[in-house]
Amino acid sequence: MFRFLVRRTLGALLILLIISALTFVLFYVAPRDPARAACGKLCTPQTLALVRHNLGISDPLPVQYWHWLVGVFAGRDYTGLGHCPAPCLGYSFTNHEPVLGLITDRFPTTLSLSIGSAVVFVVFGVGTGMIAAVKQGRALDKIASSASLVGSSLQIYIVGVVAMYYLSDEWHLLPRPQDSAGFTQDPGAWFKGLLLPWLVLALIFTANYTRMTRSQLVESLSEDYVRTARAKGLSRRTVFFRFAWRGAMGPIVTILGLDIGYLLGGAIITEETFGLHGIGALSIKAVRDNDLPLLLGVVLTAAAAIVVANIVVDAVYALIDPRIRLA
Amino acid sequence: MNTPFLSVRDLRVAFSTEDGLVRAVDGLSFDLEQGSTLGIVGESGSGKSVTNLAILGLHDREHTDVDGEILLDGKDLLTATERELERLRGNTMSMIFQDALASLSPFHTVGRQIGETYRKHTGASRHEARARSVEMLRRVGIPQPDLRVDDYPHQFSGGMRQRAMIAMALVCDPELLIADEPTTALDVTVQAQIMDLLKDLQQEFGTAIVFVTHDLGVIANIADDVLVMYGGRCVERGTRNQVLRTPQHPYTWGLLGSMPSLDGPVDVPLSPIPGLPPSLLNPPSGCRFHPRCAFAEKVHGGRCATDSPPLEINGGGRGTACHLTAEQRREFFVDYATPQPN
Amino acid sequence: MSGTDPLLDVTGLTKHFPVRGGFPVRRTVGAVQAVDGLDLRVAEGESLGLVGESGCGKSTTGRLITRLLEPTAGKITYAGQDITHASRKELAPVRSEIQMIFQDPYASLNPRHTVGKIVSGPMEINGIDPKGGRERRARELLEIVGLNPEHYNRFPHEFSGGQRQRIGVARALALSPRLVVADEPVSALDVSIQAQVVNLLQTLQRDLGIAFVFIAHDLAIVRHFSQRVAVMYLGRIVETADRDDLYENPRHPYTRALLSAVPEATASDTPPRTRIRLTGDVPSPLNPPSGCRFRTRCWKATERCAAEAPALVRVEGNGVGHLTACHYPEAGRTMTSQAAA
Amino acid sequence: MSISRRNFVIATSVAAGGSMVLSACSSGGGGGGTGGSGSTSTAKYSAVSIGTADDSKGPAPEVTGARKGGTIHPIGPDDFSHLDPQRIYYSWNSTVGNLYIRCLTGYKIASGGAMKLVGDLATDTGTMSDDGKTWTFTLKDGLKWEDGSELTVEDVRHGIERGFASFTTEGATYLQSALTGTNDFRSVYKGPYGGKHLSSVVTDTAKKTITFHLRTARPDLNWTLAMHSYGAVPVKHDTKEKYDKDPVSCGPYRIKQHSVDKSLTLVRNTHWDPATDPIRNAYPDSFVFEFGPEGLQATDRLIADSGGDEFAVMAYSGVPAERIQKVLGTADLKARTVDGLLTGLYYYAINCKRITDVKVRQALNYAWPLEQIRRIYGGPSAGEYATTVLSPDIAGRVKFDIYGKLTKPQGDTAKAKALLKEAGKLGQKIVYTYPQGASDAYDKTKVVIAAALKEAGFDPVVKPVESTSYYDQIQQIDNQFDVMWFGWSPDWPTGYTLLQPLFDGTTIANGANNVSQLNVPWVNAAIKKDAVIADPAKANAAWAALDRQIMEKEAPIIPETYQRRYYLYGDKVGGGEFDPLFSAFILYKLYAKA
Repeated sequence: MFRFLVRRTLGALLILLIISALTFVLFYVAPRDPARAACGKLCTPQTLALVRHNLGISDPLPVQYWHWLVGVFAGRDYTGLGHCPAPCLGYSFTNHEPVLGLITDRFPTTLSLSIGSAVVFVVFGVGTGMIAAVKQGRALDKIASSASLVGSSLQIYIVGVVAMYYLSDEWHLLPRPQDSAGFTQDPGAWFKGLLLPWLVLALIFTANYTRMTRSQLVESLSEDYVRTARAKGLSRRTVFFRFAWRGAMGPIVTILGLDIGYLLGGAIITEETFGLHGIGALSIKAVRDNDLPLLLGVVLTAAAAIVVANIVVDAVYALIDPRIRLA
Repeated sequence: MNTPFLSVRDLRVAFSTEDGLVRAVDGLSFDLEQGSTLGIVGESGSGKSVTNLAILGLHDREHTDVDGEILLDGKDLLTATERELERLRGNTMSMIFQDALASLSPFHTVGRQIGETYRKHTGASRHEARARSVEMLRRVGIPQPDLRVDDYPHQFSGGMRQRAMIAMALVCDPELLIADEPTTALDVTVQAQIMDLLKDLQQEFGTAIVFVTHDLGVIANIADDVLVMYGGRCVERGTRNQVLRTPQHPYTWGLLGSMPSLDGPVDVPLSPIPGLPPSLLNPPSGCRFHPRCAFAEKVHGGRCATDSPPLEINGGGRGTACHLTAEQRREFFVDYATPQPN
Repeated sequence: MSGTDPLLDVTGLTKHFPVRGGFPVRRTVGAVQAVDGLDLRVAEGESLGLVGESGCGKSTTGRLITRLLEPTAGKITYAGQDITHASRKELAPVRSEIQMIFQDPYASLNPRHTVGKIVSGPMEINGIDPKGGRERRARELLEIVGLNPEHYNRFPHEFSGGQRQRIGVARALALSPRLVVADEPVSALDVSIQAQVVNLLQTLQRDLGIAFVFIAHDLAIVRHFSQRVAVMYLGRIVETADRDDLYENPRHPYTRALLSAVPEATASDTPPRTRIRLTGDVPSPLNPPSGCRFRTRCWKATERCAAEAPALVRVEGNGVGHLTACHYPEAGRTMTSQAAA
Repeated sequence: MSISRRNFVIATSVAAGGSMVLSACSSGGGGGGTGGSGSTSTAKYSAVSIGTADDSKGPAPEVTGARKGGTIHPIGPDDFSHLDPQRIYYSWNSTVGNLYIRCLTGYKIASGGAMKLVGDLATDTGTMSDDGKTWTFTLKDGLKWEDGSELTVEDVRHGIERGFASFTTEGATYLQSALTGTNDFRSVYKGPYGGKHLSSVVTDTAKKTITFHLRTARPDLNWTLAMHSYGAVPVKHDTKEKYDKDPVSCGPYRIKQHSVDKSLTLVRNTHWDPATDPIRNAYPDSFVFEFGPEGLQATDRLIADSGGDEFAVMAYSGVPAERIQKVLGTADLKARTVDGLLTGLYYYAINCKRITDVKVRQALNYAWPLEQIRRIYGGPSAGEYATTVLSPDIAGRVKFDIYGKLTKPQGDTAKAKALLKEAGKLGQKIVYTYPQGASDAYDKTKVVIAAALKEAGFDPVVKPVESTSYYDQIQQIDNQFDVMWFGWSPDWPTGYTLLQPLFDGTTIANGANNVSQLNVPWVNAAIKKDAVIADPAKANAAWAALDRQIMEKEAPIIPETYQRRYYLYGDKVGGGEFDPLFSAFILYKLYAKA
């Protein structure tokens, strides 16, 4: 397992490097000039040049990228803003906040949003999937499958806004979702604050998990070793959970890992709908403000989340199914 | 005659599918004594495997209706509750399958799977169950059983997996073992080893065995009595020698004629049974073999196509379901079967 | 064995599949020695049986002969032309003369093509237009293999296993080949259907004079079909001879053990043949035993067997063309043959 | 916000205005004509004056019914981009700047919007000499920083000198150019960190005076000094680039906590002495800004008025079009609304280098369909027709309507066609452009514009430009456009800040704001002459006259609208007033009801 992790981590670093270079190039392809924003109303060419110098974007592209790279690995000194320690992702063009600080400050919101909604769609999705599989073909199966299908076709920004309007504003059942109450200080408020976004975000994923769980369980229930287990006299319940469920778990864990990796990159629509300040909201700001360091930071966070999710998923899959040998 | 250990009376198994009712087993009866082996032979679609699953009650109740009678030690399994069946399965009666790799769980070690059955029926501790598993693995001839007990099925070779499955089936010393084509997927040398193993275990444990296969050679080697199935029905029964040396039913002749032998004449072509196996959705009327039977028109009044011949059983359990008279059978058998030595 | 030039002449045929792994860089760490120095000859119109247990390399040999796989070493000569490393272009003329029949009737036919297209496929690919058109030729072929020509526009899923195998045979005959490699053509079929296909192949060989390499694990069927038989064990031929010599006078311990393990349907009251039971399983081709590869399961193996691999030669007491690769070949004839004499 | 003040004001209100629902009839109650429906009197901004030394004495006049205590929650879409005074130029940053920054002068805003320039840190609005080339101010007593240390003239000078540093590129540049006589002022002086002071600024700590010696006469310098870009900064606590994170307050509130893009909390600055401050009241104990909700979200929360939003106010994102009718139509919501005209003017600049014939430019003015355009923006509630360059909030602005746009807002195509025939320019090709993607309103207005131009005998060609690179393209002097949608807002309410940047021929350059590239000798001379008129009243009258002459003789632009914006506040909030200068709430007048 260790060798597998080492090899895959090296691969991951390479991927992140390539993505960062690509983002750099793509940023400068766009016709907009980041310096104009900080140049004030009467923007004389001299001021513009000074701003470019301050932002460090007056050097040629490769030099800029090299400085950025050195910053990431060895830290970097900025005139006036002082030294930025080793994993230094630079300072945001607009508010000169350290990008790493912005991301670590926003990540807990995205993390709690992703994990929370993951719990919801796993419980509901897999739950209904199991019921549908056990009660295959009968009414309950049809209801469970179609209900989750309807759920997933709704759009966050409609359901979210309507839900928020009624649940928070009209009936005051739930407080307005906001991420200010950190988990540690006040878990109660944190939970109530994020309950609505969890439910709404989970809506989309539930159907996938219902359908997938149902088909995986139906398939593994028809496996020979399940029949052997019953031939050994084990009860239906034991057979279901110890054998059929174990067989179905592999693919579900894989998809779950990838989905969480995707969510950790920032659920932009959900964060916007509920006014949550997660990585998603940060990425919108980065794009709108032409903020290269912040953009790089956000893109790399999302990419890292997905790449790590992939590695974890492969490792977990090998734990579930002994037949798989990690290269 | 004391009551037979296992007796199946007029067993019918039918599946409801989208295209209609599939009558896989259509009135099958047989008995099995303690310590003896009944060979059930038949081609695919003859209903042999369905019978096994019916005995263990493993059919899906919604889509299958099973009726008739299956008495195990006097107790009718068809009316037993699921809980009662669970107590019997793996304890009093157990089953081994053709493809051991698919039939053993890939997620659990061999030792755990064997121990599981033992613990379920004897309430033994995990430690005792493990010791029992090692013991059983040694008994079925697996080298270094104390090491291999912690291996997974995919780490075993074909032959060893089959042995592990047998160990699992016999761990609670069952009185009845149902074997569904256990050697078909094995190479001939390994197949021989497994058959020897089953015969030794039968002597040692006195287990009654129902051995299902399509290979008459395997039947000849292991079965005491033989039952030939075609289209969900029994067409011929008797002891091994009776059925193999003096077969009465044209289908049995056809099977024997289709098999090349190691020392028979070579230049004479095989005499196969023409046509295709019967469809179970709308089986042929009357005797289900009549469309492929070379002697159907020999029976006057074309009764083969109209009414299905009953299985007449004489005293010794010998029986055939065919309208041909005994005289006609003797005469046709002689010129049909190629000259068989001895 | 006819003295004339053999249709197919294979010497030292070897195929090793590389096994990759290792850390941190993936490289070849071993090789599965599927076929390891095979010599065999097939004359025009002759049928050679290739028999052995799973993992002995018989299917790989079949794929090497039809050049679906490229050999690691050795030479394959077909009708005087060396096709060992021939490129696709060079193989073209030869390709139409060597055809193959596969084991699984369900997987070897394209479910989306009609029977007609399947059978006339080879003609299209090789651009051959028989007189009277391809369709007529295809219908003719269906008739030859015992199928109703009206089935021309039907799809494979509408046929039984046996019928599909016949379609496979018809496809193989489309280009009137001189050599057909049949890889376990009947082992997936029921006994009665099996016999029908074996009879069909026999009549085709007799009438069309096609040379066959008949690969199977069922010794009885191989005996029935082939004039000469080669027994393989772990990538090597341990014994090859004419049919009667091999079945009645097997000299190699493995052949003897194989024959004794086959369950015979002709139950006779006389005591069964000398029962030889091999212990253990076929070793892994990743690192086969040194010297004679059968030594780990042979009851009379000695140090010499481990040190020196026995050559495939005509040992003393063998008929013409009867070659055995064993330092201590078995003596005398088998029980059955004595009884028959 | 990242885009410059001008774009910002335009972009946001465009977003607000632009996405107005195309309501056929004029919205809300109230008659048609110029009187905006439901708007209070339109003339309320004409009163801009200069206050006396007495006006400059604190404390600020009490807001009737106000009470101390409580917390106000402004909700805005985005965090403040800068808190360092020398880097504040956007009005969004100025709304919070009012609470902790003080400059030499400031505006005392009476209820109803009348603005009076008074001395803030200075005892009065300063004394001008040498025809506007020299200005002197005296500091009041009792001015303290939040840590209790005394605010001296050195701190005021330090604020001015920081405007030259390399990191304050976002701030205003008027004073720096006036002191050094060149726009490239950083090449003359590099900021206070080199140990050298700016020779043209003389301070006398004993007498608490500070004197500015300008290279060019600037009679309206005291207005310029009211900009937050020239706020004082304590020499001892100047952390240079880091000052932007945690500025030191000399105003009624100080910054307690700031979590970027999420929230900003200000609490009372105990060392601020109300007696020294004629402008700011300080009723609430604290302000807690919440960043994130966009216009629609913030409006809905204010409408719901629950869960703590009773103390909230909309900060800088106005009520969007979708909610205008609901807000103006419901009595209790309307009672919690403040509205006003945005500073500045929206217009269509005519490229005088390509359209050289004045008659054609006048024909364009006649033909332009203002009524149809305003209807697309949402009718009268969206704002008023513009007919002059100077916007209503400019001191001394005189309203005139040369091209009869108020009588015939739908456009007089017949007169336009006649003019074209007269000039022999029938079928004149006109290339019209606007920012595409900023809002869908312009995709609709282009249709009515093209129709009107065709009817008037022009050959209109519409070529929209992607909104994010719109300004880069139309500010190229060799662009291929004839008529360009544009907008401009002044930095302080005098004629100079509109006419000079838009029509001074000498400023024409790539990236400059004289987009119509008007370069007429008599106009350039008039601007130079009016800029140095010392007496404010005379100067204002001169600017108003120039406004009329330019529109009459040159018609370089087609004025469109003065946009109106609406803000909602919670029902527990009192003292809501519309700030004519920064188009938002005047935070320091708000109070929290019991």
